[in-house]
Amino acid sequence: MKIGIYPGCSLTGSARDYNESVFALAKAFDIELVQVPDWNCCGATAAHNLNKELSLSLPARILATAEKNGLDEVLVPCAACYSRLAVTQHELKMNPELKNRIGEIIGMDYRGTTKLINVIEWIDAYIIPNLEGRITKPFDYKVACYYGCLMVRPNKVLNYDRAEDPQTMDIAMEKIGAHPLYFPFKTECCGAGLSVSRTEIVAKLSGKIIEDAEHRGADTLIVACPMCHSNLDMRRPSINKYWESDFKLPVMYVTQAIGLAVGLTAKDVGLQRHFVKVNIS
Amino acid sequence: MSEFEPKVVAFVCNWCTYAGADLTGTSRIRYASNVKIIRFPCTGRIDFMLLLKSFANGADGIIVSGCHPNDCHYTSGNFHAKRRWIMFKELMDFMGIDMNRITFSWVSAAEGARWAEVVNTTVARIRELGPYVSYKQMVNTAVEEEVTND
Amino acid sequence: MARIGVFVCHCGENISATVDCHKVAETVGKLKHVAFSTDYKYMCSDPGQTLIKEAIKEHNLTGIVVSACSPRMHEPTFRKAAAEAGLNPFLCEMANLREHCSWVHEKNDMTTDKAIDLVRTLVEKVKINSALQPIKVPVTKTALVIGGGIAGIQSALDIANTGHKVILVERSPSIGGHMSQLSETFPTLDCSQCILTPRMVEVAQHPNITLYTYAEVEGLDGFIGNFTVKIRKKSKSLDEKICTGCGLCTTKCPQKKIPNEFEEGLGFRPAIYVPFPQAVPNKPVIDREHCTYYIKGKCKVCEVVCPTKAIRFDQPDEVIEVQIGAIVIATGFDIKRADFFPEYGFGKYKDVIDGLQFERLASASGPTSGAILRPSDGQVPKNIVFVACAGSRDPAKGIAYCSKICCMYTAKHAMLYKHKVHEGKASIFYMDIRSAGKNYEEFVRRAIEEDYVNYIRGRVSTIYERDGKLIVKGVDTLLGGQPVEIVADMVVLATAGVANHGAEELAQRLHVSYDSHKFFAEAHPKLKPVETNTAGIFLAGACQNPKDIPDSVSQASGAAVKVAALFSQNELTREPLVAFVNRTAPPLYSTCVGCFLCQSVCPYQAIEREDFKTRDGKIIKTVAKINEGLCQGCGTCVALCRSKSIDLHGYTNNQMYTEVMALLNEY
Amino acid sequence: MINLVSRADELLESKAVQVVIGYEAGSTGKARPAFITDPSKTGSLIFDDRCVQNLAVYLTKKEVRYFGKAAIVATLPIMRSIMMLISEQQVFAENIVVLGVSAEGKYIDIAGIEVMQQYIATCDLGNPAKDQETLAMLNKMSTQQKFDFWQKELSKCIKCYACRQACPMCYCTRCAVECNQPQWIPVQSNLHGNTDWHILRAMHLAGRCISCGECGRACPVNIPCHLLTMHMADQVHNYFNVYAGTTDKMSSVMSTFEPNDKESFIQ
Repeated sequence: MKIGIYPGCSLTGSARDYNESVFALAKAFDIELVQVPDWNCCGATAAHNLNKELSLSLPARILATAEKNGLDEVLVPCAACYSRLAVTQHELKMNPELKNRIGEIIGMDYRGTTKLINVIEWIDAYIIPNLEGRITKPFDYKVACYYGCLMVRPNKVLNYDRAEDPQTMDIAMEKIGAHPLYFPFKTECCGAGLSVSRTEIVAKLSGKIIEDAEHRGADTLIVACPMCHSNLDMRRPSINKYWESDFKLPVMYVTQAIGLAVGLTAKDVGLQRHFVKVNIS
Repeated sequence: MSEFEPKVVAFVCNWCTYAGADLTGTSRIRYASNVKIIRFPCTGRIDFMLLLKSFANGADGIIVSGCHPNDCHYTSGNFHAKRRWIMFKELMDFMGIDMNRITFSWVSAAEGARWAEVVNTTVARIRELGPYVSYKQMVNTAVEEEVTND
Repeated sequence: MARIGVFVCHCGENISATVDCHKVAETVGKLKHVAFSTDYKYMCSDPGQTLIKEAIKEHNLTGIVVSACSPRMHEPTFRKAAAEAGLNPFLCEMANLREHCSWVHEKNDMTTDKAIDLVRTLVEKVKINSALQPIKVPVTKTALVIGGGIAGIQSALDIANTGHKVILVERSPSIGGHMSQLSETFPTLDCSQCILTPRMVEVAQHPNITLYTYAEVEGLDGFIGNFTVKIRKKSKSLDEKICTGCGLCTTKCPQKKIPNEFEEGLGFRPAIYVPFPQAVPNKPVIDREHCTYYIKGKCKVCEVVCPTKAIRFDQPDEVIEVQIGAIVIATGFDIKRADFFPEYGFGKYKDVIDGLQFERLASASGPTSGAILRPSDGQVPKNIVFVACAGSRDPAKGIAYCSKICCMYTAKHAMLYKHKVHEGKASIFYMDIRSAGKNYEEFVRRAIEEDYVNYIRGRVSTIYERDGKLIVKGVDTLLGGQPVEIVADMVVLATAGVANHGAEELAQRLHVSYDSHKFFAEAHPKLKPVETNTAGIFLAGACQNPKDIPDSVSQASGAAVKVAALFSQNELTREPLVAFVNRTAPPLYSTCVGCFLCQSVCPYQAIEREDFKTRDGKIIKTVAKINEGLCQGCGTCVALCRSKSIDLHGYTNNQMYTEVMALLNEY
Repeated sequence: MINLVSRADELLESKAVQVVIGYEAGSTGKARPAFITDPSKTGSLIFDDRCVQNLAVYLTKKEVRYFGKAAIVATLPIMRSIMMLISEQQVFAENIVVLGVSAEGKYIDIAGIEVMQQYIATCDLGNPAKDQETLAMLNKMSTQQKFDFWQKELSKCIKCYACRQACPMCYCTRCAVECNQPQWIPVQSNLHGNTDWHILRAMHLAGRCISCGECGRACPVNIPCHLLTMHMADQVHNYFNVYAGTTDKMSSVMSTFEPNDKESFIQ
């Protein structure tokens, strides 16, 4: 089984833990992940505010490269990259003129045939159906699944899950023995890109998410987006400072939780790289 | 030779464009007298063959006009007409018959001034294009052939 | 041999100022078959008309062309004059020399030439006009009203009071509709039941009204004045003639836990039930879906306790066919339920309710006897939030329109709450307050100024539960987009008004059009808001779009007048400008080959099938046939018909062709 | 071939049909239509590259109907013709058995209209590639060039109406061209009459042409008149995203509409 993967900048930098867990999980399930060769920046999150053509050309080049290399299906673990790629695919599909224009800009043949999947779709399609008999350590924890914004919106483009109340991650968690909590903050804003420029806003917004999850008795937050993870995990000291509290709730990637359930070690899935200590193994 | 005066036939529906042209009259807005109106109940009634007949019989230009979409007195006649004209135009373009000779428009019963404008721009355009010879030539050749055959 | 008369009108100087009328009359007079031609100052005047009439008689004219103003103005005048002189009115044509010629052109030879061309064209046309007879259609003077809500009730009563028979069909066990569920009504806060029930009783007792409850319209055939409707009377499992409506069965029925539709799920009812105490008719029906006997094969408690032995478990549905002349559709509307809103919890929070549920809570006859209590725990909510425009005006939810009634009923709800829970806090999130209506704005001001309802202009992004409270997150756009968070005990969503369930199927059965939201479509948005595109079928109330009670009642009365007008004559007379399918000698019968593409092009379902059969009944050929009662004469089928088998009286292929030829060719 | 023959055999033997319409080898080496009513003669049925004629045209012919229920050898264009004929109520589904032949010339079992519909849905419904190329070339010409091209072609027309006779969709008992009140189309085979006739034919086939190309093949003077109807088919798909002959439901493009049909020329 061979599937393309577009890592993007996060997975090679701040979200190495995510990257490690995705690859470890793939390996455990005999899936070969092939990097899109010579990949470039997806343009997130700045390009579409600056220059529309640029913001479409960057992802189009990635997609065209994947097409050229025969990668029919490409996994995009980073939610921001996924959003940019999917939006580009959608816009160019809807507007053939623009498609031709972008094709000229990137100087490549872009057809738009690549099937993009986010990490939850990937889990849904390739991991969950093959779970039987593989769970060595049921993930017996109360979890709050946090989807964020980029994976489910804009609903018109992605048409994935119920945008206001997504379920797929909760269902996946149930499959590995976890107890997903009723969690109304699952699609609330974490502060996203303001992480760099306005940390106090991130502290406020991400804090709310953590506070509610803790209040409901969660053992861990489950995420599938490097940006959400860094806001909830790396920014924890500033969150605690802003909220004058001491939130200890760990934040795990969905791939890490599944990895642990199927017997991978904490190190296999990169748990040691987290800022907030994860007392789950 | 006197200046070329285009012959323009207008096929209009009774409820919108005919009434709109009435309003042009009651508003005393002047327009070119080259156009002559034939009244139909609805644009849906207008047979494409009538357009061809007009060209064959010496029309230099044609106006086809009815109610705006959604305003049809019969609810959908103009929508059917629209499809018909889309296909007709495609065929004429494909056969090299000049569609600049025909103006398709929607003119409502309230658009008296617009009717004058549609007529005037059409007449001006046809004047510029000159007499429509292609179709007439075809008819003339036919007549000549018949004569020689006899 | 045609003998055509031409009458050129000067219209005072309106025409003669730019057109040389005398020259027109003279030139046209020389044309072949023109037996008489003259010009005159005012053709439409009495002497003018007399001139025409005398010429028709004197010259034995077979057709006339009155060359004057627009036919849209005076065609009826001159056709009537022709008829008075013994000439078939459809042998009179008008050339439009005023609006289309003299008023829009300069005075010169070209203008006069154009006038001549216009007259000449119609002379050629009128030569091949046929004498047409008006179409007469008999009228069955019984009306069908579909739907027994306030609109249907009003229409039925109004029609019945003009002395005509009415059949009122209602699909639920009682008439009354949504109005019977309401607690109080805006802007007067009078009790809904108090004003409605007398009307319901009047319907039941009216000698001209036949009421079929628990019945549905299954099919419709025919055309204006002559419909045949098929009505399915669902079995009530009960002999209504014997039942006294004592209600003993309903108290003894062991099945008691069926969500009560009338109470919007806030209460329960038994399997044999009367929907509400004031129901008309006040006799129970058995809900077979939930009745123990129908599910398990035994029980029959109701049969045992019934003092008159009225229960009939094996009673079948009955399908009846009735002849009617007109139909009023008054099937009402429905609302979106809370489970339509993912952001508000997909209906999973018990204390997030919709407007109709609130009506039942506030109603003195409701499940709480009028006390405002939380459905979850029966506590009085201290802090209540109303969300207006829940779904309405939200293209992302597929509902771009305004539901019209929510602004007013939300204000009413907040008021009712404040009147019952004096110390409570009521907030309303709204987009705009639309209170156009008599005393409506004053009503809203009262809610704000006298009952201290907290109006917040902004939308609610999400509602979630925490520690038994509902957290309502929204925005206050008047405070510069400041986020607002309210910890509420109860939330009422003013959900969008939508087409009633089954509206689309009914529209298809009745062959009337409906819009993209499945609301019934009116024939013209401004000038024919009560008519549908199908002649003889009218609309009343919220089946057309969400409406409040006064609007529904007004439209219902409007529809009733349309029906009464139709019933005021024994026969309908229609202009014979309708399509027809040609006939030829056997074995062809008609050049129509029966592809029936014309059927899909006809906006009026006027094209039917006609079979030609041998003597022993074998079908030789099936061709199209125009129903003259339905055809409106648009002629779209004529232009579509490939074999030229359909034609249109007044605008035949031959006439239109002749006009084109005459207009373009020299004379 | 075995399948086709044995199936035809079986149908005639069991009297499920009274005639099998297919192809047989003609005396000049071409394939010709065969109407087989005797089960012992089904062996003469052939199917190969020569079998291109659109046999559906016979389904509406009185002489063929006379036999009774028919089985018909059907390639994709024939199947689409049958769909059109059913949707226009000229042929009744219960009166016909389809002996399907795939693009590769293999027998395919078409057990009913739904199966046929599904099969058609899997096929490429555009014009044949060769014709599509010619269309593209013509479309590139200037208006005058196109006019000249067609005038030259149409001047050859002898008004024999073979194009009409060969077309399964031209089943009218009286064609509009025969209508003389009014005389829509000049009777003579001159340039004017010829042009009007071909315009009329193309308009009448708009949304109904299934791109079999039979009219062009039937033309004795080699006018590529199939390009006219194929161009219409192309444009119908372009504008309305519809291919003719994909459903047995009444669905003609010219007798239906969408309120948002796109055009750019109506002012």
